[in-house]
Amino acid sequence: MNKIIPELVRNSVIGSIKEGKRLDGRAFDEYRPIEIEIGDLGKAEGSARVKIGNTRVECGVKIGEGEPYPDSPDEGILTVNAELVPMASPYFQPGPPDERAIELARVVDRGIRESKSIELKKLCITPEELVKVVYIDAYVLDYDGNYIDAAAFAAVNALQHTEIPEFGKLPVVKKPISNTFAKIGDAIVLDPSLEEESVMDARLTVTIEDNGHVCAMQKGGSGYFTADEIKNCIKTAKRKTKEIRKLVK
Amino acid sequence: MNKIIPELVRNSVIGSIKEGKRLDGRAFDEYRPIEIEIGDLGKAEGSARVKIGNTRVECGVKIGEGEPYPDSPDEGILTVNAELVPMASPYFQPGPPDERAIELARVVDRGIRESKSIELKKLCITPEELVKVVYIDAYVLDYDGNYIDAAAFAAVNALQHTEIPEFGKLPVVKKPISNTFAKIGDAIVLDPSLEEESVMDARLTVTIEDNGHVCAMQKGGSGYFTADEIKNCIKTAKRKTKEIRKLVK
Amino acid sequence: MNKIIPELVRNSVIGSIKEGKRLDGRAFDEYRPIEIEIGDLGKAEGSARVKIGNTRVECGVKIGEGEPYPDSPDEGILTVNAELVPMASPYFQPGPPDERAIELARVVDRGIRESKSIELKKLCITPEELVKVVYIDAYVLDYDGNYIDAAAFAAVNALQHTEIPEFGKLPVVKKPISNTFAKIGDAIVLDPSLEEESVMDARLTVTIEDNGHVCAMQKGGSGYFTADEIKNCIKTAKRKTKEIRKLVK
Amino acid sequence: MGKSSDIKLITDGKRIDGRKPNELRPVKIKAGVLERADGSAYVEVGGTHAIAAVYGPRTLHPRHLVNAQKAVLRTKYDMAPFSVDDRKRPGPDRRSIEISKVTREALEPVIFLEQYKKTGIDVFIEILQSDGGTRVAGITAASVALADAGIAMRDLVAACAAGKVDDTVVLDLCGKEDNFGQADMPIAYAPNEDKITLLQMDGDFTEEEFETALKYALDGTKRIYELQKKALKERYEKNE
Amino acid sequence: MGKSSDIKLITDGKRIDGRKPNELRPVKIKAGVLERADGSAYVEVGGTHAIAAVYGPRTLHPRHLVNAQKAVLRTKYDMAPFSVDDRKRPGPDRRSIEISKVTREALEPVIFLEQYKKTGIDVFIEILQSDGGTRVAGITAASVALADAGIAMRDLVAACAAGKVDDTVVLDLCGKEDNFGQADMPIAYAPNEDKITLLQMDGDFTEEEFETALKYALDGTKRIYELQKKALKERYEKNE
Amino acid sequence: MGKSSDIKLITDGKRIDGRKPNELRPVKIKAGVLERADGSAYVEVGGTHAIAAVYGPRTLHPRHLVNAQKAVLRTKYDMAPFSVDDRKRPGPDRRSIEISKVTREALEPVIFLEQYKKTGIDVFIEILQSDGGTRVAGITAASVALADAGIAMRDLVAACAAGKVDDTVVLDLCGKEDNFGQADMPIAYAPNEDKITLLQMDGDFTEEEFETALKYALDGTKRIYELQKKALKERYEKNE
Repeated sequence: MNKIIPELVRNSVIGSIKEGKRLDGRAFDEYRPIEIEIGDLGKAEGSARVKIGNTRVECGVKIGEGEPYPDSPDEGILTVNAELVPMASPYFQPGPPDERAIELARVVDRGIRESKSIELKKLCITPEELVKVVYIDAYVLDYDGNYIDAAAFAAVNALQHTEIPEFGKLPVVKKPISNTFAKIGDAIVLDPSLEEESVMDARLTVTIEDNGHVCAMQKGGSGYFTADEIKNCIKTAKRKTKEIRKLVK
Repeated sequence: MNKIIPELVRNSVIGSIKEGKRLDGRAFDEYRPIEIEIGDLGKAEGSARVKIGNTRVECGVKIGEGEPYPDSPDEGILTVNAELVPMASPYFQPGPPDERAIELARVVDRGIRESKSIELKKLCITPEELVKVVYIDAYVLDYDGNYIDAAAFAAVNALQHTEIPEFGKLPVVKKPISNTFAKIGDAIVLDPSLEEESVMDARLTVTIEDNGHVCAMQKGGSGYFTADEIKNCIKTAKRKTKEIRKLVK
Repeated sequence: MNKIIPELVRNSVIGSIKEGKRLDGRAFDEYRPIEIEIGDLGKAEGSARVKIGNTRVECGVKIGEGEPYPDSPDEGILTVNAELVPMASPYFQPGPPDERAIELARVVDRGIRESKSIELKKLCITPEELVKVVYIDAYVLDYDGNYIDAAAFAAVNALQHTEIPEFGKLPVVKKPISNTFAKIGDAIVLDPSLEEESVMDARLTVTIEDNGHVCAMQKGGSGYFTADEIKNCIKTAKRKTKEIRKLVK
Repeated sequence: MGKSSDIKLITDGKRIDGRKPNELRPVKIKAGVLERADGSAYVEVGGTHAIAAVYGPRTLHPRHLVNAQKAVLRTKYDMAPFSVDDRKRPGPDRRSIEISKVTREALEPVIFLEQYKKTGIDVFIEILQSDGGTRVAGITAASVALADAGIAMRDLVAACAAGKVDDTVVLDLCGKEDNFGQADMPIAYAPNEDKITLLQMDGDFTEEEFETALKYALDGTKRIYELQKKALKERYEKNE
Repeated sequence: MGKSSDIKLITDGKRIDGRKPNELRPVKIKAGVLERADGSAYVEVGGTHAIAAVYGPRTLHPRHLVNAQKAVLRTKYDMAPFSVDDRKRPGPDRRSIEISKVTREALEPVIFLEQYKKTGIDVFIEILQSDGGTRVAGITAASVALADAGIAMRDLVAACAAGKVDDTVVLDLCGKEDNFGQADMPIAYAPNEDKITLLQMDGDFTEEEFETALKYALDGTKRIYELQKKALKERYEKNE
Repeated sequence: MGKSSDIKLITDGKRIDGRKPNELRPVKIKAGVLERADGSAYVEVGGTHAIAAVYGPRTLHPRHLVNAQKAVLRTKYDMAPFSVDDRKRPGPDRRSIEISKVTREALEPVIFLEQYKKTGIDVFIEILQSDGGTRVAGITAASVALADAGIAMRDLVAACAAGKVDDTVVLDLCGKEDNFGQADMPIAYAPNEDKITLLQMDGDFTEEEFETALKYALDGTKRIYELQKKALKERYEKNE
């Protein structure tokens, strides 16, 4: 009944990685299968479901209106929220977003915001008074490792298909792709599974823009990276991103 | 010191009901004595105290002003809140309203709202801009069973006597009466006492309008009802409501 | 590691007081050394650091704008907040202000407000619409007894040096001085140390205006005072206040 | 109920989406849709999409909630922010707290809680899209998810609503009918046990209208019940 | 204190409600007004209506609060939303948290807490109508409720305020005097023990004004004390 | 990052505060600045002022957090309301919750947590004034405070940021550079252990720019590391 990772599995993961193999047979820089389903525009102005392996995220985009921030009076507002809903994992609890969910939201936010993915100036209705507000909500419904990339990718896909009533398509010009690595011992693997996350020392997310530039990074976990490890992750991310970006629907 | 219902009392209640009798001698469709005291309009624009047996509810009506809801721009706003204050029972805890208090507020709200008891259109000052807001707060101060009917009846009485300064009488045109039944074994009793509630399988509240129509219902508790039981409750409620409505001050 | 007051120290404090002496050698009506440092007006419009013995409070004044209260449409708004930050003591917990922090804020607030220290009418920009808001935030960073006087004194000092951009000096005309006494057995001592607070029966704060009038008082703690004790505290406070007020920078 | 409006909800005996009064919207039910949960189900009723997951029986925290006589059932109903017209702020509001309560009370009568003493059973319901009848879709999904989790049950609970629009009693109100109609009555029913485990109602019913609505609703739940059983059968066949 | 205003609060030596400076408003005290609580009392001081209830000594949750040497007293002061001019949002605000604290500290000195080791005693105060002096009315009620609950006490605590309006020291300020006056000083006092257990003050007092106000307040509490004892006597007689 | 603006941040190779690209602002570090805490430190980096305090190893509450294998490190980063241009509401917001998390993860790799089984170590960081780089100043201070508290550590962690303004890679962004620049990358580094324990980045970096920025940042942390050691040395000398 209980799916908490047993010690045995943890040891297998580590042993396998030491021998240069992942338990599920993937190469160190290989993603699990990725499925994308674009929402049929029910109540959300845009939505997408992304599965990476068994990890599943539903992302909905809602458009509202509001007053712009004083320091960007002619720009629309972007708001990203993420929920690790308790149905997704026995490790998630009901209640307001905890530090993990907040970190997730902020990492997804930075990828979209820093790549200037959305042309926020086009969302200004009346400067200093009224602008469009883009709410991105990522719901992690099933958690089997690497919710960051699943949520970020769901957001990118949902934004591509967001239609604002009496306004038109949301002006989206970039597809920032987040790539999350786990460091296990001396090895670094892309797209960690739940079992791999349970034994990883540290985590690194590298978000790459369409032009190959880095637009966001985030280290997580109680371990560390060396400078060379980070440089290698960036190189791998730049390479993998090209494949992943093609999957955007 | 501790008034938690002992097992012995619970067995007596059940045994007695099986023999067709209630511990306090009431008929199955009989209310406990009902006392109503109309507030003297101190700070509240309207208020009433209702006691059903030893259960006591103070209900105050305050009138404020605010922006109307976008989907009813020419109507005043009705807001019902209920508090199961910790002085009323060792079972009530300090803190924000729990699911019981929220259910209570929402059941009272539905009776008043769905019977169109208050003519909300008359509370519009400037459409889309400013309307009167009717705040109904029901405080359960002493809990001896059936706070729903006590709170609903206190609200109906308080509304009857609500005067808005520089405006006149609150336009109240209906007196919805809530009737709460408890199912204990195969029997169904009206206005359950605390002892009866402690052994009941399920609860049904039926709110009846002045014209005898049903305007709200709510099943509660871990048990169930059959279709025939519900139909009988409605018939009883329609009958009893006529008596109770006459008590409105 | 743990600096919780041991029983031995508590007994020493009490024994010493009985013999007419304080553990640190002070007279009963003597403050510990007081240090004041005026902030260099970084982000805060005014700020001061006050140390009374080892108790340290940072107080910052921020100026904002907002709508005036309906019952004082031509006056600026004064808001005092205090935080007993967990770095200051093992007794302070993270989280929203508890009853001690709220009491502290309200006692500091009353001293400033009731002495009419700030000329709030001069902070009105447009009556009924826009006024200056004075936010005083007192952060207790190191707690070694008597945070009330330290916070109140830090606020008085910070206000003296508050400059509002494009407006000028904050109009401050009074320096209310708070004097906190601890009752230990039959003795009453001024400016209690942490050790003295740990054994005190009750606490009395007397805030004295520039003209020698009392503008605020607050009794705290599970003990009591007699009428004569309170009268004596006021006399002492009036006398000591003259010294303390001279220290204001 | 009943924002007054000029919207005509019944024309020539047909409802705004073309249905007859006693007709359900298209219903899809799928069991076992999540990997992590012990049991799960997805339910679509027209434009209303609900997903339910079950964890348990499992150790219950905090410990003071433990009941030595039976399992403690906990339910959480939640609407995704993007499931409604105007974005809903995440987190429980008064409505969802009430619905979580009545949902729990709709499921308790059919679970053999006494078989799982001292444990907790958690039911989580997420509404991904809302077009009327979300609480009943959630209960229908939760019931299948409980069965999918292997929790012993007396019967499945099927749920749907009946109501009144344009003075006509109708089954399974869609969002517009809910907003502009005259009455709404969600019902949960365990057909084999003949137990009505959820009943709420708001609006305006004569006694006769109520009885018709109750008949419609019980009839509707029976049709949903068959789809629940079919979904579980498909799930078991797939697992073999 | 002291919204500046043109309101004249004293005319020809009489206050706005006709009282002399050293006069209390009409005071009613009744013990034993609630069925469920272990002890209760109702207090009216003019337009201020307070009700207090006591539970305990009883088992204390959570357990880490338990004190092996004495009972833990907890107090909660609350104003009903309809007790004030502008509806108050339910739930504790900063003012009521402070009042709950000073109320607890006003009652602790007279309760034999050491007789009820490891237990909790809970005092709940609800202000049903507010016209000045709600905290002192609440303390007066709480003290009677504690006695009604049979809690062992050294003495009753009686509470009332003195203050200053139009440069005159007065007893027991009503709401208007509180809003437009110059000083307010709530006091709680145990007359037999000669203990001042609550003292707060805000406004402007010379040392002499303070001493007059203190005299007025102590005098007022003694009158209230007699009414407290009378209420308890009536309660016991009724119970016999 | 990158509010678009006409502000020129680099003129003739000099930054707005006159620094060269690879230059730190003036840094002051002092260990042992608080009496009550077990360890403490104060750090000034230009106009950014941070103070850190450490309590522990100590008993951990609530008990269910206790780890039998090692100490539990808890960190709380907080900005004083008066530390920023527009007053910040007290209490944690999403930003400070994230920073508290990455701060903890920046310190964990260098503490011998396994030497303090079943205990808690609490690190509190207060930002008293903010002018860019508050999280790195906080980590630098926390690391010194941990050493001051006598917590066994593999190495000190020093932290600073590098970024990009006006297409130039720069070290240690001040507030204006942070607001109007093109990239910001806070780094925490344990030089003796060669461990990068914090890395965040937002903005726009080519791979080459990233590598330059990383070099700058690691270089900056090494200079700060020397000042941390100096501060601890002064502290120990003073204590002797």
